[in-house]
Amino acid sequence: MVAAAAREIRDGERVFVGMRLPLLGFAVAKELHAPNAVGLFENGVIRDWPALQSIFTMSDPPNVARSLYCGGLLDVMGLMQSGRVELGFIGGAEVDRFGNLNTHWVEEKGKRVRLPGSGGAADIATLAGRCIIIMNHEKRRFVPRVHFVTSPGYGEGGNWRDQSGLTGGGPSRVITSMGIFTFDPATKEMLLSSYHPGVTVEQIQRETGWPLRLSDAVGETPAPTADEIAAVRKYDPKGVWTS
Amino acid sequence: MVAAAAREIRDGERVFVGMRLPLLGFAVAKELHAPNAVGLFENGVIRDWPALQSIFTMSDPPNVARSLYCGGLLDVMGLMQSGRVELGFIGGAEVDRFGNLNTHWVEEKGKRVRLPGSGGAADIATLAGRCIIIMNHEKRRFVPRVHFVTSPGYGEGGNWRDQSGLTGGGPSRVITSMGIFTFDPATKEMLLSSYHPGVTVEQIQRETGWPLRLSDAVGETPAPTADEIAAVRKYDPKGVWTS
Amino acid sequence: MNKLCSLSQAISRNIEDGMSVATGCGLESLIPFAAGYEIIRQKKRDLTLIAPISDIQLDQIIGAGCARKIVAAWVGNVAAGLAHNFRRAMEDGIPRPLEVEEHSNFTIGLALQAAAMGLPFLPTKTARGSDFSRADHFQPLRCPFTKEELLAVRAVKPDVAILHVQRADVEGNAHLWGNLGVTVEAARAARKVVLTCEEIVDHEVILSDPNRTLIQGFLVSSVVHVPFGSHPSPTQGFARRDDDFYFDYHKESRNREGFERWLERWVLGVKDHQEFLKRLGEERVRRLKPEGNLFSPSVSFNL
Amino acid sequence: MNKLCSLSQAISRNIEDGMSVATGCGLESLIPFAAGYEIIRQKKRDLTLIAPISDIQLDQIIGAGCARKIVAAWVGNVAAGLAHNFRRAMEDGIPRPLEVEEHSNFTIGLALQAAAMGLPFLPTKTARGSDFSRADHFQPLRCPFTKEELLAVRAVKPDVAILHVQRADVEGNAHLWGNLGVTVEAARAARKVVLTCEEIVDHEVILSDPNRTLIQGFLVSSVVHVPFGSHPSPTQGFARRDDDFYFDYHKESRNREGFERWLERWVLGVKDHQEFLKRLGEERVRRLKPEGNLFSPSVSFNL
Repeated sequence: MVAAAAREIRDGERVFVGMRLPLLGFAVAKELHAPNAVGLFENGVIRDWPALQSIFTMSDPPNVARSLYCGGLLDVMGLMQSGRVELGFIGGAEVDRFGNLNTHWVEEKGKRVRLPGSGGAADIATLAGRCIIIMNHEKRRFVPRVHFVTSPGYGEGGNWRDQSGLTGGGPSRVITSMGIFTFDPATKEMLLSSYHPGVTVEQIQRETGWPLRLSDAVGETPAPTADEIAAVRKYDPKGVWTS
Repeated sequence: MVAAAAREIRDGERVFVGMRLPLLGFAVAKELHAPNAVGLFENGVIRDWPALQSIFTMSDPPNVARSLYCGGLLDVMGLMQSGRVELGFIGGAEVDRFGNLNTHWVEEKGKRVRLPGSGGAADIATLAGRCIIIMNHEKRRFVPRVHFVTSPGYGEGGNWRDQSGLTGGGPSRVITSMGIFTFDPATKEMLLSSYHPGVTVEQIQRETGWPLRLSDAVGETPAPTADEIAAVRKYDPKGVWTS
Repeated sequence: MNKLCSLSQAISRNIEDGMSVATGCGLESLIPFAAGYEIIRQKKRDLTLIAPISDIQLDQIIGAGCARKIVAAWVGNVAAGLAHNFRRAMEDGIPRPLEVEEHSNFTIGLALQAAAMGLPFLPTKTARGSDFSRADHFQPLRCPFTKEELLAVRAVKPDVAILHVQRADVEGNAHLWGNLGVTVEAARAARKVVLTCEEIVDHEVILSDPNRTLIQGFLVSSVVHVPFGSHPSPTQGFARRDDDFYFDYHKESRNREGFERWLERWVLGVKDHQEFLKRLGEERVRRLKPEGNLFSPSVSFNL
Repeated sequence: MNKLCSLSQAISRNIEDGMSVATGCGLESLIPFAAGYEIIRQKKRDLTLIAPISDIQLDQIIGAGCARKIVAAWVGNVAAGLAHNFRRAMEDGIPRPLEVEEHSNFTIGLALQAAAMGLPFLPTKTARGSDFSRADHFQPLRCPFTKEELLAVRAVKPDVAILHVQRADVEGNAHLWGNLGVTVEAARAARKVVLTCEEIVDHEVILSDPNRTLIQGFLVSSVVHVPFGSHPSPTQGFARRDDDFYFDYHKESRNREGFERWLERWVLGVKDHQEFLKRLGEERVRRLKPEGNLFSPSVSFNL
C-alpha cells in the first residue's frame, strides 16, 4: 500500500500528506522518483524532505524542525483553495462506490457509533487537484451508500461535482489492502484496476458491498520493487506502519 | 498642534498614528500622560515606544527595530476592523463642515488637480473608534462641501454614519493651525471649540468656507505646558515638524 | 501592566460557567493541557469548547462533565484512534449530552479568522457537498462579481482563548514558533486570552524580534508560567511529545470507570501542575526535554 | 530547481507588455526599485501596476510611459508630497493617459488576499461611504447570517509580483522580516513571483528558521541577487532609507524635462544595477549600510 501510494506522487507536486501510510509514501516517493515533491500539513508545516525522526502526529518536533515553512492552518488551506495542491491523501470509516467518504458516524448492531469527524479530510476532498483514498478493505467499510458524506467523492456519480461547484478534481484512485481502484470517467463509479499479489477478484468482491465493476485493464498490482522495499524500510525500520 | 494632538491620546489606547505631527503627538503623549498607549502603522508595525530615531516614513528602520510587533497590513487593519483601535489621526487637502475629507482631487483655476488618494485614511475614517482630523487652516481647504469624499466624516450630517453602516465613531476633533473644533452631537456640524493663542474667531471665519458655528464653551486653546514643550523638543530637536 | 498570575487564578478569573473557550489551537502541539486540568478541577460547567482538533484534550474535558457543546472539526486521539468520552457523550449522553457544531479544519479556521477580522462571516470554496455543510452555520453565498456560488462560514467568537506559547513577557506579548495552526486567529477572535508559557522573558527579549510577537499583550488578560504546560503534546524547543501518555489514556478511558480512575490519578488527585509533574516523575520529565543544536540563526534589525 | 538569473533576464522572462505587476508590497520599505528601473530600460508597455502605495516607484514607471493602469490606494512621494508624473498623466495625459482603480490600503490588501486564497472577493466593513467605493470593483453584500450590509472587494490577481527580500536560496525560498505590508498576500496572489534579494543563502539557512520562510520557492519563478535593490527605500538590516534621493527626485521631476533628465541620469544612462550603485558613489552607499547590534536572539527547534 505504501509503494502504491508513493507511485501516485509525481515529481514537483505539492501534496497534502496527512499521516501514517501516506506520510511514509511521501518519504518513499521523495527518495525514489519525486525528489522535488513538497508535503503540506494542515497544522501549517510545509516540508521538502521527510521528518527527521518517525512521528505520531504532523506537529511532532521532528516534522517541524528543518521544515521549509512553518505557518498557520489558513496558509496551507489557502494554498489548496487557490489550486496549488495537486494531490491529497484521505481515508475514512466508510467509502461508497462513488468514492464518498464517511468519518462522522456509522451504525453497528443498530446503534450509532460516533466517529471523530472531518478534520481536514473534507477540505482535501473538495479542494485538492486530485485525491487518493486509502482504506482497509472490509465489507463494513465498502458500502453501497455511506451513512454520512464527510468528504465528497463523486456524490451521486456523473457530473455531480461540477453541479455542486466543487473545484478540486475528486478521487483518482482508491488504494486498499486488497487492490487498487480507479473511477469510470463517465459514471464515476469505482472500477477495480488491480488486485494485490495473492488476492483474487472474488475475495475483493466478498469484501465489497456492491457488485464490483472491473477496469478493462484489470490485472495484478505490480509488487513493490527492491528499491521501494528498501525505501520503506529506511523510513519505517521497525515496521510500525508496514508490518 | 502637536500638544493638542497628544492631549487626545488616552492612556492604554491603541492609536493609528500615521506620520508627521500625529507621530510626534504620540511620542509626547507616551512621555507625559499615556505611557501605555500603543501605536499601530498600516505597514504592519505596532510599537509601544517611539521610534529610535527621527523618521520620514513609518517603514524606516528606526520605526521597525525594537517594535512590539512586525507583521502585515491586514493584521493591523484587521485589528481596526474588529474594533480594537480606539483612535486614528487623518488629514486631507479639503475638509467640509461635516468632517468629510478629500485627498483625491481638487479644482484649481478651473482645472482638476490630482492628489495621491486614500492610502489608509478611508480605513481609519470608517473603522477607528474615533478620529482626529489635523489640517492647516486655509480657506481653500475648509470648503462647504468636499469635491470628493475620500474619508467620510459625518457625510451629510445627522445620523448619516449609522444609515451608511459605518462602524467607526467618526471624527471627534479637528485640530487646525488656528483652532480646535468639535462636532454638534445632533447635527454633526463642526463647532469651533477653541482658538489658539493669538488667533481670533474673525480670523478663523475668514479662513473657513462656511459660516462658523461656535461651541457654547468656546475659548482660547490652553497653551502648551512646559512639559509638553520639553517633550516635543525631545522628539523633534531640530524642529523638523514643529518649527 | 503585569498580568502574571497562577494557573488557578487565570482560570477562575477568566472562565465562567457557560462560556465558550477556544483551545488546542496549535493542532497537535501547544495544546494547553495543564489549563484544561485546572478547568476540570474548578468544575466549570456548560462550556462550549472550540478547537479544530484537540487530540485528547476535548475528550478529557467532555469526560469530566464540563462541556455542553463542541465546535470542532475532529474529536479523537490522533495516534490511538477514537475518543471514548466523546463517543459516550454523543451515543449515550454520559456524563451528559453534548451538542456539536461540525466543521472541517479549514472552516473552523475561517470562522475564527472572521471573528478576528471583525466580520460576521468569511466565504470559502471548501466543504461544499459535505453533509455537515448543510448546518445553519454555513450558508450559500453568491459572489457579486463572478456570480459563482460559494459557502459562507459564520464567525466563531470565543469568550476566551487559552493558548500555550514558548515565551511571553508579563504583559502577555508572546513569541511563538513552529507550526501555528489557528493560534493567531484565535488570539484575535477571542474576547479574552489566557496565555500559558514555557518561559517568562523580559520585554526587551520580545522587542528584539518583533516578527515573532504573534500575540500582542493588549489582547491578553492573564499570563501564567507553566513549563511543560502542553504535556503530553509537544512545544517546539521545550517539550517532546509524550506518546505513551496518549496510548495509556486511550486504554484507560475505554470505559467510564477507567476514565474516572485516570481523572483521579492525573487531575483531581493532584493539586496543581507542579504536583502533576511530580507524579509524572523526574525521569520521565527529563526524557521529554528536547536536545540537539537546531537553533535559528540571528537576523539583523540594525538601523 | 535553481532559479537564479540576472535582473535583466528576470524582467525579460517574466514580464510582457500588457501584464499586471504588483510592486511596492512592503509599503515604504522593500520597494524593488532596481527591478522597476530594468522594466523602464526594457521599455515594457501597457502595464497595470498594482501597489498599495509605492512611494516614488509608480511615479517613475508612469513617467517612463510603461503603465496603462494603476491599481493603488495612494500615489505620491511619502516624505515630499505629490507625485508629479502621476499628476501629469492624470491631468494632461503626459506621457500617456492613465486609468486608476482606486483602493484604500485595506481594500487593496483584501483584494490581493482574496486572490491569494483562491476567492473572487472578500468582505469588509471599511471604505463604506467613501466616493471611491462606488466603483465597480466594490459591491454591496449582505451577510447571510446577520443580514448586515458589507462591502465586497473584488480579487486582484497580478500576473507577476516583484518582491524584494532580505535573503533567499536559489529555489526562491525567502526569509523576510521587519514590516511586511502586503508582501505575503501578493506572493500568493500572483501567477508568478520575481524575487530580488540582498543575500543568496544556502537552503540549510532557510530550513534553520522555517517561521521566517514567508515566501516559498514553489511560488517563485526567478531569483536575482540585487544588494541595495530596494534603494532608495530601506531594507531592514541591509539598507537605510536614502531620504535625499526622494527629495531630489521630487524637485527634479517637477516638470517633464527635469524628469527626463533624472531618468537619463539614473535609469536609461546606466547599464544595470551595478552601474547605478557606482553612480551613487561608494561613499553614499557606505553611508546607507546599517550599523549597530540589534540582532534577534536565537530560538530552539530542538527535538
